[in-house]
Amino acid sequence: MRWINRAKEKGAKIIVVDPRFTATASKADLFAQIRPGTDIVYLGAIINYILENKLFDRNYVLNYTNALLKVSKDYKLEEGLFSGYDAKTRKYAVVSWGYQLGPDNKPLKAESLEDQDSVFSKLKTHYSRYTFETAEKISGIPAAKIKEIADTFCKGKPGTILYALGMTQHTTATQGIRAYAIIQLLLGNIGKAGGGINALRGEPNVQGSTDMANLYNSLPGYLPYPVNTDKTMRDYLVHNGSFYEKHLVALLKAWFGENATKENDYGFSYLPKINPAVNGTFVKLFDMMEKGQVKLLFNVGSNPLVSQPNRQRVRAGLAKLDMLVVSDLFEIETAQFWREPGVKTADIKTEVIMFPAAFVYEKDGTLTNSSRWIQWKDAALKPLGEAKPDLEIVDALFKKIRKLYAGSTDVKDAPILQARWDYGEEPSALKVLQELSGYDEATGKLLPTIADYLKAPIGAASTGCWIYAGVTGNGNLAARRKNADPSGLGLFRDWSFAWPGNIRILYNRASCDDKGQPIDAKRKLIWWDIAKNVWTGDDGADVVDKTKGPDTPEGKQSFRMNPEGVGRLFAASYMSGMPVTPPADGLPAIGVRPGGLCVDGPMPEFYEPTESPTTNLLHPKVSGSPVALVISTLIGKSEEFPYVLTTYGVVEHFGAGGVTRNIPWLNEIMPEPFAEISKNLAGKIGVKEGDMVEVSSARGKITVRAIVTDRLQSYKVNGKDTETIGMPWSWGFASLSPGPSTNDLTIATLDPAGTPEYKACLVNIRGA
Amino acid sequence: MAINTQIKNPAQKQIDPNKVLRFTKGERLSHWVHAIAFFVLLFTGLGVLSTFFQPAMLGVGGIQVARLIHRGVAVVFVVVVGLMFFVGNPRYHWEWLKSVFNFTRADLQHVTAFPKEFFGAHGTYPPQDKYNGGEKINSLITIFGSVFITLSGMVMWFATSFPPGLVRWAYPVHDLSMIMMTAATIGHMYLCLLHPDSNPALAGMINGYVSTKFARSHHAKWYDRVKDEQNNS
Amino acid sequence: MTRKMVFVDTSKCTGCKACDVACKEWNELPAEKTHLITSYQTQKDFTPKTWTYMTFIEKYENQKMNFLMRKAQCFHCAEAACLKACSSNAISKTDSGYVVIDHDKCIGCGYCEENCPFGVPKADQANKKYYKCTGCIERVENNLKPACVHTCQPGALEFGERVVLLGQAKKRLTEVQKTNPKAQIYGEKEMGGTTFLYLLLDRPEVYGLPANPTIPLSLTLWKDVIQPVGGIAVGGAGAAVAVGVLANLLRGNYRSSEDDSNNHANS
Amino acid sequence: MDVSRRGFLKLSGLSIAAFATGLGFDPAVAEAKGYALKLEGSKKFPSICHFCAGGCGMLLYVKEGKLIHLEGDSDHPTNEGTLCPKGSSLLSVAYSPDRVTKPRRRAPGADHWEDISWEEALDRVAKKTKEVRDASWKVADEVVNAKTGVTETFPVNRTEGIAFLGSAEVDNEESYLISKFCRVIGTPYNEHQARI
Repeated sequence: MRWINRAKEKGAKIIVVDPRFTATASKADLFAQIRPGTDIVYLGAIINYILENKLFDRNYVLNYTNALLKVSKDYKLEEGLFSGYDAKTRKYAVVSWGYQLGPDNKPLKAESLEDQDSVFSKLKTHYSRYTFETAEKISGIPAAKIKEIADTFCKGKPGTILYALGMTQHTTATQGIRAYAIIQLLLGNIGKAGGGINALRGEPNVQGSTDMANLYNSLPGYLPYPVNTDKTMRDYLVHNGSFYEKHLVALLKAWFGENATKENDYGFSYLPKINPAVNGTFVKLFDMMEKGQVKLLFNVGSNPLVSQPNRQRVRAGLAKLDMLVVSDLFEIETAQFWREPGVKTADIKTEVIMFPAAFVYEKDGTLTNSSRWIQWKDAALKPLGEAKPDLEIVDALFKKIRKLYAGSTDVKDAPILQARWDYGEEPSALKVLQELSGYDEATGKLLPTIADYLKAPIGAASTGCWIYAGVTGNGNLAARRKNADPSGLGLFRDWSFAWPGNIRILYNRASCDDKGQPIDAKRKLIWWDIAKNVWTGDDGADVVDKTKGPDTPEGKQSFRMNPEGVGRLFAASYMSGMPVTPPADGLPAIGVRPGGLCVDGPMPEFYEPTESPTTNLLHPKVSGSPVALVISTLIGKSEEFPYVLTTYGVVEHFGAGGVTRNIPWLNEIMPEPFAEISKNLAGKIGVKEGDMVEVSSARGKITVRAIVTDRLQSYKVNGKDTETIGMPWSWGFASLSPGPSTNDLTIATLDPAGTPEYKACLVNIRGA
Repeated sequence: MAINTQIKNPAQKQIDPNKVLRFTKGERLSHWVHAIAFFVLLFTGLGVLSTFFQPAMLGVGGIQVARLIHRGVAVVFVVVVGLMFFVGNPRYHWEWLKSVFNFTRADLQHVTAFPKEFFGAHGTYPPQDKYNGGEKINSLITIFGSVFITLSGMVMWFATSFPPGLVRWAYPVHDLSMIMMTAATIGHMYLCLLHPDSNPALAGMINGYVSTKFARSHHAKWYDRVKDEQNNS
Repeated sequence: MTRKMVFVDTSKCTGCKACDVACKEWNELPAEKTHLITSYQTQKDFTPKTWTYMTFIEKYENQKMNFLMRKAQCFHCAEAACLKACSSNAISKTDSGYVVIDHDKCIGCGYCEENCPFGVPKADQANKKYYKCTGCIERVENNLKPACVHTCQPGALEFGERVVLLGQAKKRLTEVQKTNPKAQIYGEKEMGGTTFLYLLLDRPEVYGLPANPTIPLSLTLWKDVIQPVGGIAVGGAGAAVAVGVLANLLRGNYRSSEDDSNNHANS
Repeated sequence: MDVSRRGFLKLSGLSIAAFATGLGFDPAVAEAKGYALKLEGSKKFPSICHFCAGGCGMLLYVKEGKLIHLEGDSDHPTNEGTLCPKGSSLLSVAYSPDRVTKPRRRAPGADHWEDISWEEALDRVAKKTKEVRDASWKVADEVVNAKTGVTETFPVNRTEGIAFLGSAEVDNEESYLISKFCRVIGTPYNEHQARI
């Protein structure tokens, strides 16, 4: 709010769209109460309005997006289903979502936006169904209000969008953000100071841990994860493009050192391969436990027994483990699931080991924030008692395991024995960070910058995470503390280090015109220095090559990480660099770079949440997302559970409350969970502020205090009166402030990326 | 022949003609309880009221002890004296009350003449009853002071049970009552201890009897009435 | 030190309660047991261990939600009723404008709490002493911002020279009044000008604040009339006694008191 | 009930005759007394807040090895010294009596924890890791070729029995080491909060 308030003082308009009137909403110029899970429909209406009224930035759309590229003739959307749908697997074959390719295997470009095959036309047709009136009927936001939002946002350029889990915890999670991206690309708000789409991410190092790929389907630096059919690195490159070769080899060098050689395919076979048919995402892992597949679970700094949707599944899964290993500061609910009130402790045969973890200020290391700033901090205190940093725990554990395998000649044990693992007797965080920063493998010296890494021949350099290359190349840049901001744009380039290559605003090439000069003189980020023939500026230039001018193909690319080099209004399936003639040796051809795919559609389409009080007005037959993965077995109907529940955090507590519920000061200012209901609903069920209410879903019920408020209003959906109930979810049975867990109620149903729909399910409520 | 106002059957007691019974045991008890309690309350109360007196509170074990004493003695101050109006032989208490509220012309004349008396000269006023005008005023100050200091004290003690506006007013009322009573007490003590003319009255509050001479000279109306009653019985 | 001021701009406050926590952290105050009272409010009043807390008022008018959040703490009045009421000179005012309680002197009489128009000071039942916001006087005297101001992330709290900040507050008011016509400054003149000065989005009564806070009449009457006049009265009585004794002495009454009384009675 | 300011001034005028009995009201103004700052003599450590991903700077004041105060880092461009309520409360984690300070073990079926040594804790986990890894080792997947319909065998080098949740709550170096640890021992099932 600090920066929002400041922007407001400088004349910015603040728009808040939320299922309830929040503290943030109280500072907004415009507030709209939305039915949870219907963002795409009102955003679609805004896209439609922009297109119909030509409010888009024409130059930007033409030059910096794929608006002109021609979409495959096979692409279709019928009755809510995109072409290529397989009802049996509930998955799409994405071939038809491609471009029409020319003989050079490059996409064909239309002459004008009006071309019927152009991305732009597809977009226009797609969203022509999204009128303000339809959006009102579905979302509950009055049509006039949506128009007001659209007008305000289109006028106030550059405009930025801040979002958090309210947008992503839906079965249409990715598509909601894609809708933002389309709006911002149309308005020319990406790559500019004051523009962009900003994820207000939740965890202290969620950016870093995503970069480090604590995710089953990626490797550090966003490298695609090898699948079972990738017998060799070449197979992997066929799937994923040659772009990743250098980075994967550098990673294998960091992991296996001199044991990763060209001869042994850089140890590619050491990597465990995933089965793409198996969904190994967070929520699904508990099914693997319940089915007896996973026997040993490590749980570091997370509290799934409180945080998982339909959390009864978590308890069932944990009880089937041989061993649960927990590392945390406090004795969180997950660590003591075996003594949750109501469970039969003696029947639970899971052995539990709990490691006392050191806290953030008790250890050296870096955290990466939402702006990709890698920030170093020194340990200020010794760990409390016998607590140890997780770095030491993992290090000690690995060394012990390696000892257990010492002397084994079994092929399966080779990765353990061959791994490069040398961070000292007592592991040093700096040494690990240096591994991320990257070495010249020949000399054993740190590579100074990411440019040096990129210049090095394949196999000559190592880095544990290529996007972090150079972070300690010239000293520990993450520890820099110069807070000067000469540009006045909040870049702070001498404060810590932003990946990649200390670029603060990504895609900043799009802030320049075709001559490479800043479009907005007040917000100059980078420019082409004609005299010196180089991209320069207040920010690091996000260009392919700093010496390639705006008149070169490389210098034109505003979105260099996309295979088209431009922003993608339509997320086409496309691999750049496919050779015109197939390789002479008969092997499959290798392209350069694939476009990022949204497996639930190339353009956002509105689908109702899995549990919804109504059917989809756009296509009643395909009401919910056709590719959502519904895990919960108990699904509620609106006749029995007529109200929409949306869940969220509170400012006073954090996540599953494992830390904050053990801080008395925070328990004092937010002592208990609650249910926020409208005065209408309160009157209907006969409760008043402060009364206890029982909220129930098909999966469970809990009793909490009611907050009866005008901040939630009844609204109409398809002409039917509807109510939203809001509940925070940060409580569990343990800690200094125990309380019922809202995730007893929520539904486990996932978007294709594995994000559960915490934000919308059906419930009933009565006085307790 | 002593005059006994207490015992209806005087024949049973030997009467000393040189003294007259002015205050019964009950009256004396309530006076002294009231007086001692007042001084304790004044002393401890001043400790709370003013930094000037705070060091003195060390004598009773500190200011918090003084506050406790203040409250404890306040109960004695109110309850014991109050009870005297109802237990034992309360007739004289009620007569005293009746008498002080019956402020006559003679009382007024006494009061007007009193300043002269006060400074050792001679004032002229008609014969006075058992309580002269000055005593009546002293009594009235005591009565009203006690009532107000009690009521305001209760409000202060149980401040949370009363609206803040009332509590705020209780402080000046309590303080004002104290000031009036203290001023009256100073005069009262002077008259009974240091004022040569009034000084003999002190005996009446100690053993109950005043000299017939004093009674005749200062409270002639009363003396005459008592004598009549005596003679008629 | 010159007069300081904390500007509490409720138009920027988001009710996050960080000020509450920072206050407790700096002043080493323990947490207390609470529950939700109304909206997101969990603390009803000041306590000896809660010197600042957040109040929440929801006012829904003409389909518009006014979600009013206000940080409550001692106002540090220029004309402080508590200071005036204090019986033991335990409360004093610094040049910088802070009203502080000296706990070595406080005897727990409670006059401060009852006379404060905002009911700020609260007694610790264990040691019978009164506690309230110190304004982080030791931070301020050492050129640091008060803990609450330091931590306020939406920028609703600002600390500085009173003359400067007051001007800024008025400028801000003009801006805020464009969207909130009822907005007003509270504390410029009230109680002689308070050190914690508010920009409120609605009338003070809506926030549960007195519209026109003053030193209670009872207190003025007590401290400025009754006590001095009473002092004169008691002193006068004492003086009269002294003169009386002297007069009697001069008249030789003590030597012949019996005769005098006889004479007198005869007169 | 209350008097206006003007009334107050008028009434104040009456107080000039205050009598020196100690009852008079003495308007005290504190003499500039030295306010000692508890931070004196402490060392400042900048750190990063451990709640959301904003990455606000914290400043820790450490005196004789003890954390005595924690506040926002005024030099930090993101938060300029400010902290939310959660960040403001982080001092209390340092010495919380509720922290786990020793490794502990809950035996199968037991209803209580027992403290164990680090050595024993790590040994137990390492042995269990080896046991589960060896028992659940998957050498190859069988995949049906979509074009030919033929079932082919592909080496996968994977343990099916171990999963690792973590973590967005630890430092990059730790996250990375967890990532590396999992893949080196053969488990791809490393997930964390970013997913949800």
